[in-house]
Amino acid sequence: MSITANTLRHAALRARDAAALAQDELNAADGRMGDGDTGVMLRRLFEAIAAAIPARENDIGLVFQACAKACASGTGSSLGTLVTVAMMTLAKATKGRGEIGWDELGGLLASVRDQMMARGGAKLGDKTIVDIIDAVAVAVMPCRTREEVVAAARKEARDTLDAYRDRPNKLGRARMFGDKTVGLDDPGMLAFSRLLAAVAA
Amino acid sequence: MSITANTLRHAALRARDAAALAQDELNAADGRMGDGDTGVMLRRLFEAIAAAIPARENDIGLVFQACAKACASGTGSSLGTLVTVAMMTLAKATKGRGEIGWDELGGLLASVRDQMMARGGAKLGDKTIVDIIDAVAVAVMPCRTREEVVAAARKEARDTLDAYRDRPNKLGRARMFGDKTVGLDDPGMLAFSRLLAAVAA
Amino acid sequence: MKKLMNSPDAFVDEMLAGLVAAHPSLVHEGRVVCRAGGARKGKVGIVSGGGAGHLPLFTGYVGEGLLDACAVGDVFAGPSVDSCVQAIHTADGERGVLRLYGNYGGDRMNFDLAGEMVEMDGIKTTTVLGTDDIASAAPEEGTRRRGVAGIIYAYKIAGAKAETGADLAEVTATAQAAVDAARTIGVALSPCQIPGAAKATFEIGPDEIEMGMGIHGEPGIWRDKLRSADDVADEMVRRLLADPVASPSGRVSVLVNSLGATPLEELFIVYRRVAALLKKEGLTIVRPLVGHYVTSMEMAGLSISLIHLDAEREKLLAAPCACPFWRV
Amino acid sequence: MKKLMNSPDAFVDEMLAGLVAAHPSLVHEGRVVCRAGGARKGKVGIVSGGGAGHLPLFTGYVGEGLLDACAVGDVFAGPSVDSCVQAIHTADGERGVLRLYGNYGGDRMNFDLAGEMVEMDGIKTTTVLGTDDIASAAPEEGTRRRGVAGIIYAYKIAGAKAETGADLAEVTATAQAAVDAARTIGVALSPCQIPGAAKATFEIGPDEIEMGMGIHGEPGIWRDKLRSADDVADEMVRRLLADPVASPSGRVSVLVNSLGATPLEELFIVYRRVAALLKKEGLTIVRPLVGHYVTSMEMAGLSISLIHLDAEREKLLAAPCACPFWRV
Ligand SMILES: Nc1ncnc2c1ncn2[C@@H]1O[C@H](COP(=O)(O)OP(=O)(O)O)[C@@H](O)[C@H]1O
Ligand SMILES: Nc1ncnc2c1ncn2[C@@H]1O[C@H](COP(=O)(O)OP(=O)(O)O)[C@@H](O)[C@H]1O
Ligand SMILES: [Mg+2]
Ligand SMILES: [Mg+2]
Ligand SMILES: [Mg+2]
Ligand SMILES: [Mg+2]
Repeated sequence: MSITANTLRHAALRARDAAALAQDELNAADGRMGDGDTGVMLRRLFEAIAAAIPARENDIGLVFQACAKACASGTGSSLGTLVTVAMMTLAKATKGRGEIGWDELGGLLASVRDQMMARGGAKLGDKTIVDIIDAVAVAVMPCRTREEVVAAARKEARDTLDAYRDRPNKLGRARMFGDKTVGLDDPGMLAFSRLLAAVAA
Repeated sequence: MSITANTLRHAALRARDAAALAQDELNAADGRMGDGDTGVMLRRLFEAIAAAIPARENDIGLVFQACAKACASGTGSSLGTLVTVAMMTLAKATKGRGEIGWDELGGLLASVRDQMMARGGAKLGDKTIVDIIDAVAVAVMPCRTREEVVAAARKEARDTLDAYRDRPNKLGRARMFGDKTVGLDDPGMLAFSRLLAAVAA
Repeated sequence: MKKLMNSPDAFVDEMLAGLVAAHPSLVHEGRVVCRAGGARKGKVGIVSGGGAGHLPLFTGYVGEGLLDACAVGDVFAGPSVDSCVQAIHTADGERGVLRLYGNYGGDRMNFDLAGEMVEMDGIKTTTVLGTDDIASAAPEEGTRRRGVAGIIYAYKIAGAKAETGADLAEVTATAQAAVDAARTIGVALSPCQIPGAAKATFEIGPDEIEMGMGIHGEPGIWRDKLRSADDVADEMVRRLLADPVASPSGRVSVLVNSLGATPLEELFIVYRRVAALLKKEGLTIVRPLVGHYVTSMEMAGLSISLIHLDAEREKLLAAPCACPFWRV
Repeated sequence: MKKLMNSPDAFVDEMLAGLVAAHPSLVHEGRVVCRAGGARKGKVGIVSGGGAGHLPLFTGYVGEGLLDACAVGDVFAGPSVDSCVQAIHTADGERGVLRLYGNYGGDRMNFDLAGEMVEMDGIKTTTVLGTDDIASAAPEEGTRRRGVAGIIYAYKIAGAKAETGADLAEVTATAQAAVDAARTIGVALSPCQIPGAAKATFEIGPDEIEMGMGIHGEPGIWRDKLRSADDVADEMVRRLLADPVASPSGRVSVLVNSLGATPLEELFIVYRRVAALLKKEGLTIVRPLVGHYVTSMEMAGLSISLIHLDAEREKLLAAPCACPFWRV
């Protein structure tokens, strides 16, 4: 079985519910090193995405494009824009496709990572959402089936959170807090891991 | 012996020293019901008066006029302006005179009181400097000699302070404090009594 | 309340030095600020003044079509009689001088004394007192009301009238009518501090608002928990409209004014509601003003002023004027 | 930090509603504000934008001789990509659009994305980033510097250039040169609070000042006991003048800007000193600005901006312009 527009529809609903559940946790995480709005922003964003997904569209690229559109009008926060970038990247890469193999996911995530780095200027190791996407992209690269992808992605997300926890944030607002961010999860990374856990349940 | 320009010169020096000594006490009194500047204002004012008094002038009216001029440029505070009014009133009333009898002092103070009321709009009983001037004016009215004036004035000033202490201020900034001014001396009254005590020593 | 200053004693003089350095249209001598060109011969002069600490009031409104000169005192303390005399002399263009300032006891004493003094020099003067603060006394006691932000409408209207060549009596009547048609009410959220003072001008709880407080912290009508901007605006507008004026024309100008620390963002949130309320009452708003026009240094809060316009006032309000803080 | 508002979520939209209600020269659609007349055909458009909470920046500078449109986000959060797209479309007069805004990561991502999107619609765009905050990075890393108050000089100069009929490349070059010639440094005395946030944007002791802090509370160069206005001004001017510029002409404009709660009185006290210092350095000051130009809501503090002028910039600075908060 491969990824279709329907897979995306289901994933979007799960992501929406997960974002709502994680709102307070993410706000709190961002409050420790930023302006405390990651959770509320993400909840709103995924509500918009879930509402915008076309019910009958089969072209995966067009589905992602609808998601990108919803993001673009929904937020101006850094993470929100990075999600927009991700959606646009995926839209371009999958335009005209009715299905995608699970073995393509690693490559798609890698191009999301690259576009996010190009847009946002983050480097690997800055402790941002980019690092967790990079790690998961690399981890799922050899996977061929949904089961393999899910297992590898979930494990890698957890490991990456753990690995970065005791390193300082080096980008954006959080950078101002310097060594005070040691011991804390980056809110963007945490958000990705929560969404992933829901989508890959 | 009567009042001459020399009497005024000596009085001005004593008032200046008394104002300097009383500065902190008066600031504190004003601080309880106003903006805490009565003392500093009065010190500056009487420094200016003492400096402005002409050394060789015999015309009492012209001496007072020099005092009035010094006041007019020195301050814009309410009490400062009332002192200016007092000086102008005395200047007009004594113009051309080389000496004044001690028996005339009550009448002069009464006209100072009237002019202050006309200018400042205070009524008797409002607990302002006007009330203490009124009381002293009435008390010295029957006096004929310096000794009589000094004794009557000092006693009346003390009595008036005591009599008003437990009444509320009804004018100016202090009025805003309402019943909180009960138990406190009005800073203008207190200032007059301190200056009087020094001049009448 | 921290202040960027050098010393409390130098506060006012250094502020005036900076004001005229930044605005070459103004000059100052001691505590008097006037137009760089001096008085215009043949024009009725208009002077104002009062305590410092209310910028742009008073000195910021000296300029073409507005004031000729201002006398200022220390922060929140009246100008000296001499400064008042000097301001009147400076403003004198040989057609008389209107003294147009807020109704405060100390200022009145000083300007009155000054008026008598200059009369000896042959300068005719008149007085109009700003009395727009509806929270400071009942309508029946209108002449006891204090003057606050609404006075800038009187500056503008009387200033434009004087530029037309009107005589002293006409300018005075126009100014008085403007004051009579202006109403203001303020709310305070936090106090300010007089330079050098040991404490703030008043105390107010971290979640409190006071309706009707004056620009020096004079007590208002009530103090309570902070409410929504719309609720506050509603009550202020209701009070302003309930205050009787001689002959309302249905056309008004309105000024939403920051007392200092309250930012433009909040002024616009309030203005949005004020405009809607006035519209609902059938009133047309002409040339609204939103910003810092009459402040109390770093006090947080705002005032709303309303002036009812007849045809002449509306024309005079639209007449050209130029000062550092208001230009038409 | 009390706020007169109705709800944190409505803060920006209600503020924009009030802004355009008070200023008929502006209209808004969602989070985009533009000139009431719309884009002028044949003129290069200039758009700006960023997080709300800095009034008069950004939206207040839309008008003749200045900006064509602005996109704003929530308080201290960038505008959405859609708003950026919309602002560019609105500003498009068929000769291209300059995106002129402060150098902040989020804003850059959004405006860049928007630029690519409108290119598909055939609109040519360029970018100039405000990078005037000398406290935010060393001179060698000039392109990493944040944009603060000095950007209004770029608005004015690029805006005037666009009105001359210059093409996109020329307007862009002029804007870039203006940014390159502008330097700003700020000091903060008290924080502000984002509407709805649980606490202030930063903490600072009751007797402390921070040199070099950014307009969102970004950490500065040092924090210490409050000093005299002259000492503070001396250090700020020294730092501004020590920062190398390409070809100083000896003529500068200077902006002494309140970050919000700091009143005009203190700005003028500081300006007085700044003017004296610049004069002592042999510099001539042209068209100084003192007031609230770029704020952080109720933050206390001020910034000083300096722009070195060549003949063209001086002429463009003097060209007519009209927006609600700046008129020449
Ligand atoms: N330029 C960037 N590149 C990569 N990730 C970023 C960047 N800026 C922000 N992020 C991510 O976004 C998260 C913060 O998101 P959010 O709170 O929504 O943004 P904001 O800082 O605008 O309030 C950070 O934890 C980080 O993971
Ligand atoms: N209008 C007035 N009539 C009579 N006395 C007045 C008046 N205003 C003030 N005073 C007197 O002046 C005193 C306050 O003086 P001062 O502190 O110098 O004035 P300010 O209130 O301007 O700071 C009061 O205690 C009162 O006695
Ligand atoms: Mg955040
Ligand atoms: Mg006092
Ligand atoms: Mg006083
Ligand atoms: Mg944010």
